Amino acid sequence: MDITWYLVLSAFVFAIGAAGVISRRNPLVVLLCLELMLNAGNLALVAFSRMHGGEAGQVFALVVMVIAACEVVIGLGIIVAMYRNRLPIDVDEMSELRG
Amino acid sequence: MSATSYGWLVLAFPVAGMLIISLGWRLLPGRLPGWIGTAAIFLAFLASIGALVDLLDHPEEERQLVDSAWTYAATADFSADLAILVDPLSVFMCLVVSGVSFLIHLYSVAYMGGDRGYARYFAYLNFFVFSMLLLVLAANFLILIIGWAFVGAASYLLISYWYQRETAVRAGIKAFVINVIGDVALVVATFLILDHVSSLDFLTVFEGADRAFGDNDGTLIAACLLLLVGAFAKSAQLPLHTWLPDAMEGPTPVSALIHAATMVTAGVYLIARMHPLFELAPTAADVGAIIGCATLLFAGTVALAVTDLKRVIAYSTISQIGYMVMGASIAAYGAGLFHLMTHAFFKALLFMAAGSVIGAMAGIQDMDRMGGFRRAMPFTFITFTVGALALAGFPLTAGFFSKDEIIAYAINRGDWYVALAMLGYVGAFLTAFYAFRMVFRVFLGEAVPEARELEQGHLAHGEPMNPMTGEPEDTDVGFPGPEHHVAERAWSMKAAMGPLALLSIVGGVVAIPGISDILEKFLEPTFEDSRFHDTAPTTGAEVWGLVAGGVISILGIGLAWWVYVREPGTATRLRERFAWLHRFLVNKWYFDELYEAMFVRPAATIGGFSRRVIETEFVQGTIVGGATGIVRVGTSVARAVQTGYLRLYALFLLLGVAALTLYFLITSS
Amino acid sequence: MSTLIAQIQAPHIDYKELSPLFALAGGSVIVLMVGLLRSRFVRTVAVPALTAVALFTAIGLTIWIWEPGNREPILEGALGVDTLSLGLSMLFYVAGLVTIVLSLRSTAAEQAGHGEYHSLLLGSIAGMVVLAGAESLMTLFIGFELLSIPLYVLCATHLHRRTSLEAGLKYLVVGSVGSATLLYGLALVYGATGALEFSEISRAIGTDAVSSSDPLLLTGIALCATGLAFKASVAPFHQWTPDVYQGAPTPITTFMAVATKAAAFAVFIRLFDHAFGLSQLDWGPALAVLAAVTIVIGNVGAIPQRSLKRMLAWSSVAQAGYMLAGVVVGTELGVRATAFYLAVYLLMNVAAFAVVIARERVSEHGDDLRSFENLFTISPWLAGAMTLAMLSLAGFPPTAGFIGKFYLIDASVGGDYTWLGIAIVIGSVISLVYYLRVIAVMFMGRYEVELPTIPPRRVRPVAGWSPEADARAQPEVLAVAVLFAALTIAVGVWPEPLFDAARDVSSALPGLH
Amino acid sequence: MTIHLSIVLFLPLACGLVAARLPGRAARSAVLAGPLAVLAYVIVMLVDFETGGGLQWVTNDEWISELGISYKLGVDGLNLFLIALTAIGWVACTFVAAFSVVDRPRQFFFHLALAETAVLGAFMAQDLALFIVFFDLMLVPFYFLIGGWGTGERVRATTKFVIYTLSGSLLMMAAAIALGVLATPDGGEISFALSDLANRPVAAGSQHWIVLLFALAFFVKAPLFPLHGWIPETYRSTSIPVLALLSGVLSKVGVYGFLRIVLPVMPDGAEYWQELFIILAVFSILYGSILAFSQDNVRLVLAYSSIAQLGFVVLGIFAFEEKGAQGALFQMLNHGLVTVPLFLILGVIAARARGSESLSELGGMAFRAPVLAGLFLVIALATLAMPGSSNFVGEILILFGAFENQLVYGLVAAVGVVLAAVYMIRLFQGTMHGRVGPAVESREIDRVNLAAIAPLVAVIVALGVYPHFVVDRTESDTSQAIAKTHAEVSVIK
Repeated sequence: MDITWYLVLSAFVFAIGAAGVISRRNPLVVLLCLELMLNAGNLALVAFSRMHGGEAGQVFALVVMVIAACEVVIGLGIIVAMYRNRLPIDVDEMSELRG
Repeated sequence: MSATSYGWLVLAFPVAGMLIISLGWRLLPGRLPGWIGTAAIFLAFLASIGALVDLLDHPEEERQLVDSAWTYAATADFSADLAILVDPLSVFMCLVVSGVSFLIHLYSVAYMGGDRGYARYFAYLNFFVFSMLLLVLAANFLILIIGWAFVGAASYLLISYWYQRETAVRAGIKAFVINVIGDVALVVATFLILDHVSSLDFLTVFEGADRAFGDNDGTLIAACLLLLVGAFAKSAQLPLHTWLPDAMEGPTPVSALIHAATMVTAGVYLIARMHPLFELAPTAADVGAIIGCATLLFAGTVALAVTDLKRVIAYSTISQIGYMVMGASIAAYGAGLFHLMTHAFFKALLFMAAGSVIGAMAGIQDMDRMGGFRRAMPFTFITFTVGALALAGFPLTAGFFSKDEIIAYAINRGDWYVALAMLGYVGAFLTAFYAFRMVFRVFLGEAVPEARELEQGHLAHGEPMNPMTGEPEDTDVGFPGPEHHVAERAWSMKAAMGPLALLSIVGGVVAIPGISDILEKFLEPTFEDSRFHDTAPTTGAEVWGLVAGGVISILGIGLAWWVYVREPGTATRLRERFAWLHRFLVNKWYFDELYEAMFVRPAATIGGFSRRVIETEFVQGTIVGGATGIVRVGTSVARAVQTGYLRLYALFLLLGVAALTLYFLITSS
Repeated sequence: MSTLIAQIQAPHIDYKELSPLFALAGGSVIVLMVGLLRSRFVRTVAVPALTAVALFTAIGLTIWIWEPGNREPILEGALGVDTLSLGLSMLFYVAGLVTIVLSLRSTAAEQAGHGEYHSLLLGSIAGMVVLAGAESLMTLFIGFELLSIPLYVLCATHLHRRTSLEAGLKYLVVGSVGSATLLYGLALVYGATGALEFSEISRAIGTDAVSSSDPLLLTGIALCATGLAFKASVAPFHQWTPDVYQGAPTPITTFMAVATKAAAFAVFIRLFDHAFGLSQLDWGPALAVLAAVTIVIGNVGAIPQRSLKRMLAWSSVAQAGYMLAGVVVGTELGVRATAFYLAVYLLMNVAAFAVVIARERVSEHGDDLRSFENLFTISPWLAGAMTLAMLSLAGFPPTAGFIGKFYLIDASVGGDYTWLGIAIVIGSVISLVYYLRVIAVMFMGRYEVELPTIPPRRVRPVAGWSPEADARAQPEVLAVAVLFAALTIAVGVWPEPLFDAARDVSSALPGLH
Repeated sequence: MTIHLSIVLFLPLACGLVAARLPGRAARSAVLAGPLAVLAYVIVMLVDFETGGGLQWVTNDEWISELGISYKLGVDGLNLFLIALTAIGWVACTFVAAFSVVDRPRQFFFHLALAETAVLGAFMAQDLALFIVFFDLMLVPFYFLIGGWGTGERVRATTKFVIYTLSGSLLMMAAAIALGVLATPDGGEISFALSDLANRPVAAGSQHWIVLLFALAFFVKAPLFPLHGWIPETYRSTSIPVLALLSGVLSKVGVYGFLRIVLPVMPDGAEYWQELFIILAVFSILYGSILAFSQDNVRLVLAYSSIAQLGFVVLGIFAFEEKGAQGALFQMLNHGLVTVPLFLILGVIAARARGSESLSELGGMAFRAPVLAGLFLVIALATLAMPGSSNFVGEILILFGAFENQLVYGLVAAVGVVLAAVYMIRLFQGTMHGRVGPAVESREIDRVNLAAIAPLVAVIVALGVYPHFVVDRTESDTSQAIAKTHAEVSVIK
């Protein structure tokens, strides 16, 4: 079966994630979208490793999952810290630094 | 001691005087600076005599001695030494210059007494004499130009000697700038000559000239015309004459020395010195002759109308120099230089006498305010009259012989030069008329209050004021200072004027047609290479010329007598009758106005334009402003994008990605 | 069963070469543990000391294993060590040490807990080392994230300052987008070449299988470039830089400014001049354009800034542009120049940031330009250090900055990118506006800045500010500032040693012409 | 005796550093020690100088082998007198500054000393890169000197000055590097030593733009129209001693670069731009002069006059003719020698006019200050290239050189001589002559300034009497410098 469809799918996922990051104001949702983008990468990796044969790509994908998890954790941590400081949970409110 | 070492001495003494006076000005008491200056010039005069004597020992053909002190500047084909050329011409000039200068120094000792800048005055004066002597002794173009510019500077300094008078300051800058124009012309001429003859030394150039240039060669004509420009700037010939009348702002002795006797005749000297070149470029020489002639007529007419005593004499100077230039240009070198000498005598005399009168008038120079000084100041009257006679060319005075010899030459040259001669006679008539216009208006007629006071034996002390504008001035601005002097009361002034009066009468003996030709003979070595020996008029012709000239001058004097003594009202009636002409002449043919409109105002306008438009709009606006403007725009863009919204950041990031990817794909396919 | 075990043969591991990494990892863990102890002494003295020890060990080990020439693998197909990675790791270590010193009195470390703070720092450094030594796309990504994730946290360690959290969040989100892009790019490259190891990739490119202008490959390269450009804050992926630099605690900003950039360029060099070396003709022009754009944007962006940290952030963007030029030309000279400039860049920025820290802790205006007014009269040494830093950044002789720029221009001209050299020059000219302004403020008293600026914000003093506290209260910061300023001069006058180092570094990439 | 240029070069800096540590009185003497020692050294050089001996007292060490930059110093006819000028100028100005009240004196004198080292370095450097190093280094002390001790809009002015100059010199740096790279033969070691570059010709095509960038830097420094935008503000707000050096000495570094670097190394490029540069020069002469006599502020009169003067220098250089180049080099010296005292005198005048520097408020000073007037007069006459001054020799040589192949441009330039007379006399009269100005309370010149200015005037006069002293020593090297350029005769002539 042709690799192209996998790629198209992963590209779609990537795009959806990107769109989410751009359009959503809630940091939690933004984090989810980031996950989507990373996973798009994973999908591509797996697909390619399947195409080329050999497991390197799949191993890579596993590693990425771990890393993605770390990122989310950090993200959540920061969100919690914001919450503790009674800061609005809204990415657009966090725009004091500019210019 | 050789002639050249005398030559160096001639230069050394004035320099020494200048340095002593200018460096020790605080220490020297009273009139000591004056005496030092006078002594220095007297020594220079003696040295010139020494040079003369030594030169006469040499055989005729070896009377052109060059001596060089050190290399002044030498690179590539440009090489000039600090060298002097001692030959009859230069010695003759040295004698005239140092001699007259000495007398004028003597005069100044008393005349300037009591002026605040006494020491400064004599330092300048010595500096001037030095420069003038350097000019006449120079052995190459570079040194000539240096002397040339130095006399210009000296004249500038002395014109605005009373530097707190606005008029004096303006006159100074005018004179200076016109002189610089002359200098530049000389520089360019020098280049053209150097370029072809590849030497700056006079003798070498004169040697090589005819080989380097064809007859009437274009370049040579250009060079000679440029030399003429230089000469005219110095000698106040048309159209560069406007500075000389204003130069009367200077102290009267200065007018006598620089603006009558010596500096202004430098142009004549230059033409005489460069005669080998001019003879190769007759066209240029003719231009010189014509302009000289035009000038003498123009100045003569103006002198008829002007009422400021010093300015009348100034215009007569311009006119007389016209004669000399004409003479030198038509190869009448001897005659021209002869007139130069006699003119130095009587014109200096006239100025000194005028100075004495002005002293009596407490600084007033307007002839309309003068009259009847005959009895009050007999000595001044006599000397002034003598000067006037000589100026008018009254038979047997010095001026009589010199002027008419020039005209005789012109007649003898034939064809259109005769026209010049005729115009010369017209000028002579005018000269005679305005010369005695002065005499009659100042000394005869109704005695003015100042004159009567002086007869009572005390000198007038009017409110010190600017003789030109008539606005009052504080006394230390300039003449008349706290005290001022008349010849009758100051022996040194008498001592200076006496000899000059004598010379004005008998000065002609050095060249009386058929009787004596001392001058001709003496100058021979310099001009032996001249092509125009055959054009020299015969004695008979000269005698006829003299007769004609004598008649004309007597007629002129007679007319003046008729107008100003016999029928006093005539002048006013004529003025009313020919008001337009009078206005034209009084305004000196509107030359100043013309230049104002042609050069001064345009320059100012351009300056203003550049300052306001080019400088602000282009240099600051376009270049600087443009650059900063671009940066400003960039800045505001960068900041506008930097909104602080991370969603936008993400957006831009992804857009960047898209763009980059697209670029890659496009280039790859 | 036994056959099964026999089939798995562990990859060859060279522990000697790996030792610096161990030092860092171990140090990180130990520090974290020690940090748990309650005693104040332990937290404020022992922890930093231990961190420093770890770093010094790493440095020592690095020197021990330093040898020019081509690389030998540590971990088969995952990690390699060569002078490029080692040389740049040195920069990371130094940056780390500096950060420790600068953080001694910082409230950030207080609030986050010294243990965590320092161990995160070490972790991030370890990430950089991995990144610099990465042999394959996978390790590259691991290093990339290992370097980033601790930094996300460190940015936000000023738990009670809104801007700090904001910086953290922004960095996290935008950073993750960057990493995702990078990942996707890596995936595509993998897809195009079928290999993860750089050596195989470079071998694959150009063979008939994969043409050097294969769209898939190029898209991958583009995406990788984006990811790295993001870390190196190359325009148009720079936008996070000013905000994060300004929001983060200044010691961390210092660390990010010098170390992160170095790491990013390490991998830039590795990936583009080694792995994708053969398709340089394709990506060269694109990156060149990026470099030029970066230079311009960075410089014009810095002009209106009143906050020194922000200004330095923008300037760091510009500097990234300069260094990118060295990468673009893809010559050995270019690599050398870039490496050299990275070192110089560290010196100048550390000096500058140290002064900023010294000021912001005592002045009520924080890092605003105002708190530098007449600094020379208040503390000549600080002013002197700042002046040298600014002059060096602006590229005046006889500072290191001048030599660095000279070197870069030399490289770009030599690599037929003369116009890029001109771009560097023009950028430097623009940069004078803001660098000189700082000097003017310090020496020539207050005056109004001409270009449009953001209205000055009244920042709450970062550390416990009291009127009587002043610059001399923090000798270690002063020392760092003066030391590094002095070094800029020293290198400027006698750059030979650094040149030798740079030559070694470039010798790691024998493929280059 | 052997002369170690490095000593001459770094002596001032050393003294400056020492002075920065000493207490007041001692500091002053230490400050003066540097320039004086340099001056002494320079006098020895002048005596020792072997005419036509090419480079002398050469120091040549490796500096940055990696970049092919060598630490090579040397003196020949081209820079001998510029070094002398630097020494003299610095002595005079440091002297005046040392005896006047300066706030933060140590800092001030340190920068002054650093500046001298930088300028000397720029003149001595025989390696292109080294030249650029010193060329840029000059800006640092002057940035502080103008910004820290100036008046009025000083910071704005100094920033503008530095940015203007550096934008020029950085482009020059790029060009220089390009030159070095292109000149390096395949497999050869890159080198910026001028002697090497001169023997490694670069393709004419690349010479064109390289020369253009060099010219940009030099013209900004000189300055020439239209790159003089920094002039007005800088001149207005710089303190007098600094300004004297800025205008008298620094402005020469650029044009010197033409003779030292551009003409010998890139003759084709120079020829390519000859026409344009000559036109620029001539225009600058006229433009500068015209602006000079339409200014009211005395400083600006001098500012624009120096534009005109340097126009002459450039004209002389690009005439590609021995006399011209010779005159240009001589004129650099002369202009420096008159400009320094002119500005010092300007300072004296301002001190007697309650700081006013506008001609409309000045005047009539000669009345109470004849000595001041006398000195000013001599300098003014020298400035307008009065025959008998060395300026005249320089100018006439330039003009002759120009006439040789570019007659028309030469003639236009000659007009500038007349204009010079106008603005200098106007300046002299406006301050010294006429009615006593409203702002003036005239006093005689003070001892310090007299001690600084009188020797300079003496030098001016001496050179006027015996200019061959300079011409003789510079001749051979100047003709060397332009030897490679063949001036093609312009159509008019």
